[in-house]
Amino acid sequence: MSTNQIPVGPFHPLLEEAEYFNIKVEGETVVDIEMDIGWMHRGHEFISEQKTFTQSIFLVERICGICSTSHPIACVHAVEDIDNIDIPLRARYIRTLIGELERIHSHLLWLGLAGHFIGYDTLWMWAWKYREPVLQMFEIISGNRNHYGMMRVGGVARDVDPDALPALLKILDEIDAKMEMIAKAANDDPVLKSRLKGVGVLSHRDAIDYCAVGPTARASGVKTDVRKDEPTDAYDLVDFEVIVTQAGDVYDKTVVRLLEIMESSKIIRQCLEKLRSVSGPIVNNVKEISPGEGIGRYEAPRGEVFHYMRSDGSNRPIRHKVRAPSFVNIPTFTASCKGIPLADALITLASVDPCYCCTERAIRVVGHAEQAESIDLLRLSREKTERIRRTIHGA
Amino acid sequence: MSLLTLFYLLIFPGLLFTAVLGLSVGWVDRKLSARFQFRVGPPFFQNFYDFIKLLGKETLIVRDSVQSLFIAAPLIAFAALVCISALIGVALFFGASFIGDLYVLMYLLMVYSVMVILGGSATGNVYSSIGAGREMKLLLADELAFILVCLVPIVKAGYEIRLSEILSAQQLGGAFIASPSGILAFLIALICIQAKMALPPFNIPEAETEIVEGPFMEYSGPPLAFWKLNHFMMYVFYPFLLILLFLGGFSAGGWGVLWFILKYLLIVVVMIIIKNTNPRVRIDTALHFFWNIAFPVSLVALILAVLGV
Amino acid sequence: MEPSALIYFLVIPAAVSLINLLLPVRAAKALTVIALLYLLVRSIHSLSHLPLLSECGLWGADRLAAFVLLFVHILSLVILVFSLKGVRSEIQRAFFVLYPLTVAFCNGVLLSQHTIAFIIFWGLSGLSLYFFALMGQGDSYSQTAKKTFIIIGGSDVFLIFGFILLAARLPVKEWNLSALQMQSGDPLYYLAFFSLLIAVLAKAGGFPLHSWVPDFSKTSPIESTAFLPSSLDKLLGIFLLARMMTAFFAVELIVKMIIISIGAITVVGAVMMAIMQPNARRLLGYSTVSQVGYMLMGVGSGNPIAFAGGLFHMVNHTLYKSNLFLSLGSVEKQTGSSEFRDLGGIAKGMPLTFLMALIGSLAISGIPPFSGFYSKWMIYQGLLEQTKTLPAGYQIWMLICLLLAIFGSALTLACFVKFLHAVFLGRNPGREKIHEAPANQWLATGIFALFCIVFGLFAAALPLKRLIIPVLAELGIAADLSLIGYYDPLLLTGLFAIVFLIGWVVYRATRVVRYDEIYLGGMAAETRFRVSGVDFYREIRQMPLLQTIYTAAEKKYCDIYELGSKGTFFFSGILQKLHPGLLQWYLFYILLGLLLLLLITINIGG
Amino acid sequence: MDKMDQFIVDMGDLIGKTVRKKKRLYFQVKQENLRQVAGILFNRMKCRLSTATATETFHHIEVLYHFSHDATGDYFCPRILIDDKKNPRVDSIAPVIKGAEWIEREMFDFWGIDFVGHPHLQRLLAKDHPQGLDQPLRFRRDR
Amino acid sequence: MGWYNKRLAKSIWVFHISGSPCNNCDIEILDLLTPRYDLERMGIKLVGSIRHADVLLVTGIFNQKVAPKIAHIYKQAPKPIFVVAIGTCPTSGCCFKDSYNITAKREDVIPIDLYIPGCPPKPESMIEGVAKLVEVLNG
Repeated sequence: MSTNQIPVGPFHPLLEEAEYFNIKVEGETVVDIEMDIGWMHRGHEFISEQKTFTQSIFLVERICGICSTSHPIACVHAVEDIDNIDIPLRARYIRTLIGELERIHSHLLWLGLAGHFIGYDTLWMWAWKYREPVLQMFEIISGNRNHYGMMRVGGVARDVDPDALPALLKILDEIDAKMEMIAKAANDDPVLKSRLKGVGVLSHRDAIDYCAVGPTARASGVKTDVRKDEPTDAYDLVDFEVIVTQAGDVYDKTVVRLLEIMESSKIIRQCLEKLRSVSGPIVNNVKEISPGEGIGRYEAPRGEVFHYMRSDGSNRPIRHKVRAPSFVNIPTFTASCKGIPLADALITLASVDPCYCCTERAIRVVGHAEQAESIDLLRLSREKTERIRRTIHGA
Repeated sequence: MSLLTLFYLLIFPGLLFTAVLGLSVGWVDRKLSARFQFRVGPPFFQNFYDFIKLLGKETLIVRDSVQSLFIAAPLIAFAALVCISALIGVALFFGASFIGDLYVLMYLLMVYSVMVILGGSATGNVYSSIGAGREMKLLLADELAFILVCLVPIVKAGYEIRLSEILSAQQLGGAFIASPSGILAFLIALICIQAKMALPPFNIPEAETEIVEGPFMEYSGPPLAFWKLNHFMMYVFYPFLLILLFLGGFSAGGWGVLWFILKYLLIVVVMIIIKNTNPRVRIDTALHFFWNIAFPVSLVALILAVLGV
Repeated sequence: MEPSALIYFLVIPAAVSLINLLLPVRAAKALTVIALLYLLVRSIHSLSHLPLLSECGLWGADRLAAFVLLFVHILSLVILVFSLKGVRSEIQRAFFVLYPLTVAFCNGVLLSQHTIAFIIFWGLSGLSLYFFALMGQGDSYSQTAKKTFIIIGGSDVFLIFGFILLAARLPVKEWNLSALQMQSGDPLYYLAFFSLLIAVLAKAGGFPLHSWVPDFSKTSPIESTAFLPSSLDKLLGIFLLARMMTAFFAVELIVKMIIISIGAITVVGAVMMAIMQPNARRLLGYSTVSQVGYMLMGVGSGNPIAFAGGLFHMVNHTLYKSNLFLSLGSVEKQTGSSEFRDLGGIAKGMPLTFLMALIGSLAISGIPPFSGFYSKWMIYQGLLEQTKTLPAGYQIWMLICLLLAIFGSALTLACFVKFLHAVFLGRNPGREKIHEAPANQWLATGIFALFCIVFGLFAAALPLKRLIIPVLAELGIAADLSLIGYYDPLLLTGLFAIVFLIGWVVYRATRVVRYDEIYLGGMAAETRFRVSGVDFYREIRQMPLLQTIYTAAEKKYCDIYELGSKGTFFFSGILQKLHPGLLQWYLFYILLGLLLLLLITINIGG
Repeated sequence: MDKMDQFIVDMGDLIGKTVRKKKRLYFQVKQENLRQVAGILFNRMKCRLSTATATETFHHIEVLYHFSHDATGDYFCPRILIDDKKNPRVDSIAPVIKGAEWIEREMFDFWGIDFVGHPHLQRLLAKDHPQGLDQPLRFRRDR
Repeated sequence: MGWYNKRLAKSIWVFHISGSPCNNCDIEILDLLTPRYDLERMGIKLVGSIRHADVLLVTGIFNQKVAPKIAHIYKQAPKPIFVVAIGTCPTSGCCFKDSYNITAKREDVIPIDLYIPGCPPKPESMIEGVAKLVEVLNG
């Protein structure tokens, strides 16, 4: 037996994003996996020092293009948590609507890519064909296919045009029919099943130990869903179920996602219905944020997005921490990839729907120091003056 | 070597015919696949454009590789495939063959795999090496069943290992596919060919999302053009071989030509359908399938053939 | 030629061996080369000037013997050229003493017409294996030597037994080999046949008596491996089998089928072991065993084409397998290892050796137009011819054997793809620059490679027409071997070359070359990213049924020697219990023995 | 008495100053008690470690752990204050919770906090970084 | 080369490099291949190995860790090779332009032939960009 090392990445067709895995194999059996991330790390420090709360929402939207509304939602939740700000009912429905639409588009995207990864291009094309109407709905609602710019502290930025509701419902009906077909096709295909069943199993214990979230955890029988655990927005007003399966293999992860699409469509339908009747403002004007700290979270398609904000009473946060779902899901590879063939390991890598853009965001919005006493401020300003003076004289 | 031989080799069933037909059928493949996926698909001349474009690109050679082997591998495979195509074509269209030509074919067909493996591993790339290993394992997997299904027509033709004998036996007693053993063998042969051409679900050696096109990943420019051409040429002679062994071959008179084209297209379309409705399997699944399922079935076909059923 | 002139084939090498004891090593090398060159010329000469067998007494040669004799000398000369440089200095003297002596013993086997002489030389040639094994390296070479000696020596007992049975059946007491004969239907027929077959299998390395070959290959000096188990022992073993099939016995169908089946099992079983080996020498050793299967199938089938194919394959095998062993020897002498995990990427440094090994590998895998394909093709063709005439049950049996044989060559290909990849291609595991082998070494492998090509391209015109068909004619099994309308390698190669040239011209006309390092998705091409080829076929090994078989094989359940030694311990345990130390027991044993002797005498006499 | 009150009572001396908000509980923990508290939260109360946040203030570097109690949606946030800003050191909780490995590695990477007892503490995002990002999220007075 | 460029314009094989984007452009690139836009009808194909590529599609701001790899991979591509930068990030740096981890000038890393701005650019504008490239190739 001799161990060989296979580099996967930074530019590998499996990974849309630049990532690097060093996979150690015997023959084709994976014995160990080393992960090296940071290729997508952008870091936002200097520009963020000038960002206000509103601007940071624009920023977090660009953490990741796929969950580009989960981060803003979690972010505004965090700000709202500082001051316990309430939002209007109509805004709550709109937020939920956008969030669930994103879930459908993200899960379909993953399904297609998973098909591509296991060499089933037809599945890829089909899934993405039916993803287009979702994007169309986004375009009708927000005017953009991907970055929607819908969130505001205290509500949403844009109203849904009441005239567009019938059109949206029609598209939704269309999607529903196709979803059932795809779910059936994916469920009934014996070859697909044989390729995915029992592959890359993440045990229940490992899912808890690695603190996995989202479909990755739910496929392993861990019932965790922010939408139910801490219902914000309209989630306590709509009826839906949390999908949990037990096996923890790639097939179960697929099933969880497929069923979640159905649930999401159910939620969207309810939201659209409510939007007909519920009227009123879409945003509460928030004047200022008092000092304090807040935690905001949201169930993104990949799992819990976590934002932590600390305010000192100015219009800028002094600390903004983001934890994306992939950040805790990716380490589970060490548990789920060992001892399986290379071909399986690679689909397992894709099965948590990893999003490295999220993982490596490291957004930290830093303003001034917390509880800075006057003496500190004085010192700081003196230091700054000194620095400027030095620069001038040095030049 | 007479002029006629050269004509056979270079023009009609050989080089020119195979290449042009192969690239065109390659278009059928791409177009049909696109239609399966609700897409429009490429224009008819796309494969020709691709080929010509690749000829004009730079050839990158890995500095530490065995360069001569790296360059020669696609050309040798090309030559071997043209020879195979000429052999099959001459037997199919002109009824000319020699004793034991099916053995020669079987072994020549291995040349393609050998060249894929040697060309790939000449570079020392890890992906190519893994791809080479997979190519060999896949060859081992399908070879066992493929030999058996090739023996079936031989047995049915009265233990004559000669393509023209197999043809004439079918012209006398009807196509072999009309018997139970024939139809079993034909089905297995179809799947074996899917594996031999490394089409999905058996595109394991060149799995793009796993090992980055495997043995072909280091190729660029003209050598890559030849690999692409090689791949498309296989679309020509494998169906021809199947027609020859099981479907009664070719007759020029009357509706014969049309009938032949129909048979050919039928096989190609079935292959494309299989290709587009299956995910890629793992190499151990492929081994399991061919050794534990296809092999016993084809053994049954052979026994039936010996018993005259 | 006078029959007595044949004695030179014995006397000269034996004398050279004695003189080599005293001479300085350089002179000994020179002397051996000259002597073998002379003998080669003589053996070529003897092809066309055979003495009439009827005139021969103790020494004689028919065409078969002369044919084998020729290749014995070709092989021993070329391998000697290889051995001129690079044999370890501490064993050099012993090597050059033993080398001509072994040639003498082999010649003795081929040329003796007297049964006792045959047996003696046969045994002596086995003994020289033991001495070569003792020159080995590694921690287990003495064990290997013991194992080899016991298996070969043990099979000699069967040889003697078989010959005694044969001789006992003669109406007149006669020890001349050519007189030995046995008809089917004889009560001792099977006993005699299979006794001799055991000797053949042990010598040639067929299943189930093969297990000494891989071990011998692993530890012994590589020149001796190329010299004995892969070439001379094959020649001798198959020579005896051919004699058995044509002269000693009138072979029954069922016996033929058994030999063919043993052949088929040997082909597939041994090569399945070969593809898993992590060591190049053991891989070649197992593949040597596997190739014996084809010869058994060819010669054992008795069909003229297959018989000719079997003989042809025997010759081809000795040529390309010696080539491969010697190429590996060159590699080993340059790099100091034969473990796959230490090798890789040395084709760049040793292009000539790589070319020879490539030709050898393609030939052994039966890739047309190299020599291995032609002989395999003949064997298959012959077997299929034979199948026509059989009843249905036998037909299926035969077809399955045929299937195993063809599949075996795909496995052989797999085996040598691994060999080529792991040794020559792939990536260098970070060792320093490797230099090409010395001229004598690649010259030797080159000669063998040339044989592979020539015997492939001109198979019908040269070896078959000149050498093998006359042999068959003399053995009296000649059929229509005109080979018209058969596969024509020359034409095929011509066509192939034309198309290749066209492709080459297109490539040359359009190419723009740039050199670059390996593309690994953006990572630098470090040497740690390599696939060593050790676990190339791990997936096959992990298949449910095969896994048990491999595990069993690795625990040596298939190794007759290990089984035997276990059995011996078992029986010696029983024997110990049978020694109670009481007089009446011993008296009883003596009585029992006498009774047995009496029975045997009565049976043979009657 | 709800879960949070119960928790405060149960912990007794182990925790320091507590701040309670709706569904959120922030409390200070002494360094030496961190592993024990984390163990209680993770193993006994079945909380999930969401993440941990490091923040630099003028006096301290503080590390705030976020434990989510999924059944009720409550958050338990132990806070560690590190006085030594030159060589910040904290006990690692990775031996207790596997999922904390990457979280701690990230803080090591960006803040230079040394997590004592971490199984393989190495840089996470800036591993093999050509410019070697040097704790970019710490205060840089010269920037 | 005019003759050859016309051939090239009919068969563009693209390789996709992501240099620290937010992922959106990459998704939209893949979207181009799927049924609604189907770039295969223009002979455009996504390939897995850089050795087969004619056009490199780059996205993102190229952080300092990935920039050397992008430069390396550009050298490994067979000439003639064209680079199309997609999105606002490679064009201007978008909202990340003051990050500590960004390469100041993308052109120093890899010579870019064509920019398609947008955050993310709509598929239609990407197709237009490709059409412009084809136009240039056709002369």
